Amino acid sequence: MQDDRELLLGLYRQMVLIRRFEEASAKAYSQGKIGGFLHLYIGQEGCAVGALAALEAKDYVVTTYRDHAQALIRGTSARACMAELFGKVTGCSKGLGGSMHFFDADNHMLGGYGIVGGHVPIAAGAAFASKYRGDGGVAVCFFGEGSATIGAFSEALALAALWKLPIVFICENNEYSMGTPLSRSLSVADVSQKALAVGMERDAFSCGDVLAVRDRVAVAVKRAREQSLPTLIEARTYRYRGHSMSDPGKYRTPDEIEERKKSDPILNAETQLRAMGVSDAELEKINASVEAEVEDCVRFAEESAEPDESLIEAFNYA
Amino acid sequence: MQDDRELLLGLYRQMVLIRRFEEASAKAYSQGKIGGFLHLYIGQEGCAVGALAALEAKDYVVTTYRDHAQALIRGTSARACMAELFGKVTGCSKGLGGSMHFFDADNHMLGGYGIVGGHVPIAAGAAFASKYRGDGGVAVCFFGEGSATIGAFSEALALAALWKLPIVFICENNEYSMGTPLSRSLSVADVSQKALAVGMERDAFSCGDVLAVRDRVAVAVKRAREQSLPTLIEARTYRYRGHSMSDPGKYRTPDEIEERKKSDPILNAETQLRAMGVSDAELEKINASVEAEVEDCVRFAEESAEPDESLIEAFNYA
Amino acid sequence: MRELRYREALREAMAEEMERDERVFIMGEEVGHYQGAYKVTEGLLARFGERRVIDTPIAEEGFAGIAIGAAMVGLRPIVEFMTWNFSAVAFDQILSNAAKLRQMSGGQFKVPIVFRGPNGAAKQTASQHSHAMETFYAQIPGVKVFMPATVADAKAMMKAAIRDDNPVLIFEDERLYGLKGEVPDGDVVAEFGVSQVRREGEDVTIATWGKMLWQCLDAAEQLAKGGPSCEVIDLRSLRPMDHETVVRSVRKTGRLVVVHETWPYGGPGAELVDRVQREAFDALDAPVLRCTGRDASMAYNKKLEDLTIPDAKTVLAAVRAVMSY
Amino acid sequence: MRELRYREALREAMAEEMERDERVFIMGEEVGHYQGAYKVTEGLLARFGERRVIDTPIAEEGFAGIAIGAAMVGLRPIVEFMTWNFSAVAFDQILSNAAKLRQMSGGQFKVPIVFRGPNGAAKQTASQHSHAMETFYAQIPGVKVFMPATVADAKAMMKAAIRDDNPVLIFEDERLYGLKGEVPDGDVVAEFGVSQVRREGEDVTIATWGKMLWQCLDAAEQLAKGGPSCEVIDLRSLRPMDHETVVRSVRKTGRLVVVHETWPYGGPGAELVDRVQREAFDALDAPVLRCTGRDASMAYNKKLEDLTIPDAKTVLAAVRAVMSY
Ligand SMILES: Cc1ncc(C[n+]2csc(CCOP(=O)(O)OP(=O)(O)O)c2C)c(N)n1
Ligand SMILES: Cc1ncc(C[n+]2csc(CCOP(=O)(O)OP(=O)(O)O)c2C)c(N)n1
Ligand SMILES: [Mg+2]
Ligand SMILES: [Mg+2]
Repeated sequence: MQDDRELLLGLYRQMVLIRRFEEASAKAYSQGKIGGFLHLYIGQEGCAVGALAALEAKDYVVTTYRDHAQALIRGTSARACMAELFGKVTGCSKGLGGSMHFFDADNHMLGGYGIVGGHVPIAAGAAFASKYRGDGGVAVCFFGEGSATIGAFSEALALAALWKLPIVFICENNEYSMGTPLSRSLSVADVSQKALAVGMERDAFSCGDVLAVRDRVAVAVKRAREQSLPTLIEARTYRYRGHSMSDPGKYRTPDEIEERKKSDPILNAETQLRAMGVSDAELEKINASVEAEVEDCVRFAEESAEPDESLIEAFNYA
Repeated sequence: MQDDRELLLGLYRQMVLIRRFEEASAKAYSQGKIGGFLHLYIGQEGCAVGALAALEAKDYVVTTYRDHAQALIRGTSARACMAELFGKVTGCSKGLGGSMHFFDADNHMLGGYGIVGGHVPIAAGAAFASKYRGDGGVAVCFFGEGSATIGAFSEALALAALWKLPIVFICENNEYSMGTPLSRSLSVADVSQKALAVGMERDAFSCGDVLAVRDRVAVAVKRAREQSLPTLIEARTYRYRGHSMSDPGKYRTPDEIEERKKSDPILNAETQLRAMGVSDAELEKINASVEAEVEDCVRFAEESAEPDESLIEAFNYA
Repeated sequence: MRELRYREALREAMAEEMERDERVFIMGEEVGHYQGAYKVTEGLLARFGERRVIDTPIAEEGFAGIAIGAAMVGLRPIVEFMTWNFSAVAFDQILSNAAKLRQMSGGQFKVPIVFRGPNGAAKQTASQHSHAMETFYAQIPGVKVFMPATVADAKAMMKAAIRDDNPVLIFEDERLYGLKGEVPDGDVVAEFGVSQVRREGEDVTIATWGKMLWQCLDAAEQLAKGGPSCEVIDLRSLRPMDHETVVRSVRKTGRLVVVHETWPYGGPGAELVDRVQREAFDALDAPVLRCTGRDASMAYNKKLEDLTIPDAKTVLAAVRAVMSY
Repeated sequence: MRELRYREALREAMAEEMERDERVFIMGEEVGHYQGAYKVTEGLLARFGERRVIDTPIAEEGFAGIAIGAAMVGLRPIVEFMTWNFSAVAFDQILSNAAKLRQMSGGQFKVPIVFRGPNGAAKQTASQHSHAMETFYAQIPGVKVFMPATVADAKAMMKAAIRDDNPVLIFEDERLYGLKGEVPDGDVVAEFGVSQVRREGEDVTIATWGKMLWQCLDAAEQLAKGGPSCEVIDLRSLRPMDHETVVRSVRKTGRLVVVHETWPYGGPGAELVDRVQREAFDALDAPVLRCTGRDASMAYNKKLEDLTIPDAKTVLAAVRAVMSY
């Protein structure tokens, strides 16, 4: 129980950090300090935080353009993340990648990718490498439910199943692919059914309870690590914001959003923590430390230097 | 019964024509009269002949590079087919397409394609057009079991399921993809399981009995025509020859081939026809007429003119 | 003459052609209910219904192929790529099917289809979302390529593309969607392979296409006060490409700068240089110079992005270089 | 010096590098049990086992991506495309991932990977199987491109590609696999971006790459008796491309013909013309001419196929044309 308490406190802090970080980035975006696309994870925090809690440092993470959470969880500093959004050279991709392309080699964060589905084989490749080397590593790949129709996804799934790669595919089913609801992109009710086509293990659950997410993903991670077998998971979740900052999100009703907010993973975790005896003061302390961290990272990002012109060509070749 | 007898006689003739035609083409290939790739359908005749017997003239057919059978069945003359193999301007693609690219617009043969899986969306497009126009047409798409891992196939499947297109996907599972046996390309036992990923109707059967093939495909065609619903079929079959003429086929034992020949669709049909009271003389007459047709088409191909140099650019634009 | 925005001109052309011809329909991601990711198709769903304005799942290879199949049997699809970057996953469909079907069927099938969408950089969308993809596609025999730089062209080219019996690729530009310009009344349909002199000049020719036209005109304007007099040519159609207009201009000016956003290596830019040095060899007083995007993937940082693609300043530098030869 | 066949040279290089470096492995369709569709990988499965010689299902986009991911985390994959035509379905992986990963990660990741396979026409394989795909790939910053025309280069380039920390694309040629040639002893590793004069001459320079080298040498030989004296340059590496060697040669000869199999529009051929007219403007006595594949999809018929790609005869015609200018 004490273990769970400490664990949940940690996961709670991660979720709050992601949310505050992204709220700050939304603000900076509206101030014109961040450009390009900015896709927020707000509402979905339970998914990545729970899932990555099941990993070890040697494991690999690959995700989409909606990638801030994964980097922060893996250990990329809020400073490096915010600086990246600001396009500064102190950013986790030196200001070259931007919101969609957070990378952190040290923390085995293999990046955020902008081509829907194109990153899924890459994650399978990391799993392949772990198996090739026999290092016991596992790869986790996140993608949206809108990606479940694209070829790269199904090819990666087929190869992972055939070659028994140690990977966990996690579909972040947030019900929408831009403005397209599930019903218009998917001919089956549940993305995990894609596993049936390749004889892969599967699971499906909601992400309101971050500990439960951790536990369910841990089963798949164990299967990968110990039996070198892949799993396809559908993690049901919801994004409170538009697809990206430029999406007004008119395709959803306020009612729907309010309804979904009732299973907010952060609120849920607070309730659980209180039930475990955590005091308001303790929670406030966490929130205050997160706020300080976020304020600090914004300041750091503002004050950091831009990448030099020489970086335009510097990294095109090794 | 009389109906079945007439029907089977017709299908028998088609199967014999395909086999003799391809034997003649193999000979011409070894004489250097045919170039490029030559993929033979010998052994698999029950599949295309049975399947296409379930179609109407307005329906569309799309297939792979292993496409001679489909063209012959749809009504392209043996002359136009053989001339195409010989690269003559009298060929069904004017000698520009060759063995892998038989086309016949009049007979709604939308072609043989060389990129594995790349033709599957095209077939779905023909089905889409029939639905768009409401003309009651159905598309049938053939592909090998080796194509079941490629993205274009799964995208076409997903879209056909989502949009309820009138199409029948027929996987010609001949156990090998070039030298790769099923076990090394597929993580499930049965290609029709791919339908589970998209909630599509499916079926699976062997092709030794051409009438049975016709009946099973007819169910799917009816589903497409009347309910505008797609079906994925795994049609189990076997090719007696190598992947193409340049493949010595060392990956299979003679025993395996002999074993498979026991369910030869032509032999089977002969047995059935005899049981229906067809005399040896009648069968011989058919065989003789096929042989004459094949001899004639080879002569025609030999004597036909080559395409003029002007055809190099003539058809790049309409 | 009415004034429209570039995106409205595209939309109006599609709507008019859909009215004219029942076989024309549009498919792509978010083209319907969402009204288009960049609002090019706004209102079309309400007007033409779900049968003809079709929202697709994310499956570019699949729906590009479906459109090709539909075109083979008589329909006239317009396929929107949300951006041309995403066409890379449908590359094989365009290269191996759309471009080849007519030829490999011995002329039996036509593929009347339009592939369209925004192309090139678009304000810090970074490495994977900033390709100027015409550099690949213009090379393929069997397709035609339009690059509308003006509002009038947006409309006239879209109409031409829809009516053409071949696969036509239209490379639009997100940074132009809001551009206002005059559109002639009536049924104006662009010709393929006709470049246009957008500004007359005497001393140097600048040839370009797409959005870069505006950078070139800007540079020419700046030079008007005292600098060399620039003739600016908009290629408009990259395949077929009308280099003759450029050759004619070079016979007058003796100098040529080719300006484009896409990478420096190969592509339509090098192709134009090749043709002009061949056909205007004696007329050239200096080598043809190019002012291009840098040979690098696109950085997110705004300053670096701006430095990666040509602007009036780099065009000016290239003009000065060619003049000082 | 030993004599090997081109395919053996490729194989020997792969085997030597696999011996040297445990991280090197090869994957592709039929590379193992079948011994390679064109027998390039013959014997490697027996020698290195299934862990390092991996037969893949038909899923180019999937296994290209898997190789990229594996390369990011430290392995050094060799990916065989059964032919480069099929890489079109993996185009996005090469364009958007392999070529960009280092840049978009701010230099954190390397992608040491070799993509290889036969390229170009191959005796009547017709429309969809005859592309000379280097025309697309050489344009992409972030990749390197080798085109070995000789047996020695086949080996030395393969070794260089495997040892390089970038994605390297090797365009082989089915029509060269059986070619015999000398291979120097020892660990010879090719340099990137070094063209080579394959035959010296005085009157005209012919620059080419890949299989066309042999057609050019043939034409030069034919001209040796009485015709103009041709200097033949093999570009070898298309990205980076060493045009300086060509420029130097043109300073001597004053004339240049660029010969390549791929389509006439754009690509490395136009790129070379662009660079040479720029850097050898004053040295050129005639425009640079090109002798290229025709602007058309490939016909199956042998006569038409032969007419579609350059041969000694069309090279000769181009040389005569440039001489008579
Ligand atoms: C191949 C490709 N096609 C289209 C796009 C444009 N696009 C970016 S995100 C997106 C929606 C993805 O939805 P989903 O997979 O559900 O992920 P979510 O954004 O909901 O997390 C689309 C269509 C793209 N990036 N790549
Ligand atoms: C995308 C692509 N990759 C590879 C190939 C090379 N290739 C041609 S046929 C073939 C095997 C296909 O096997 P299968 O699908 O089972 O069909 P079958 O030949 O058995 O009828 C391969 C690998 C190709 N044509 N296209
Ligand atoms: Mg989603
Ligand atoms: Mg097969």
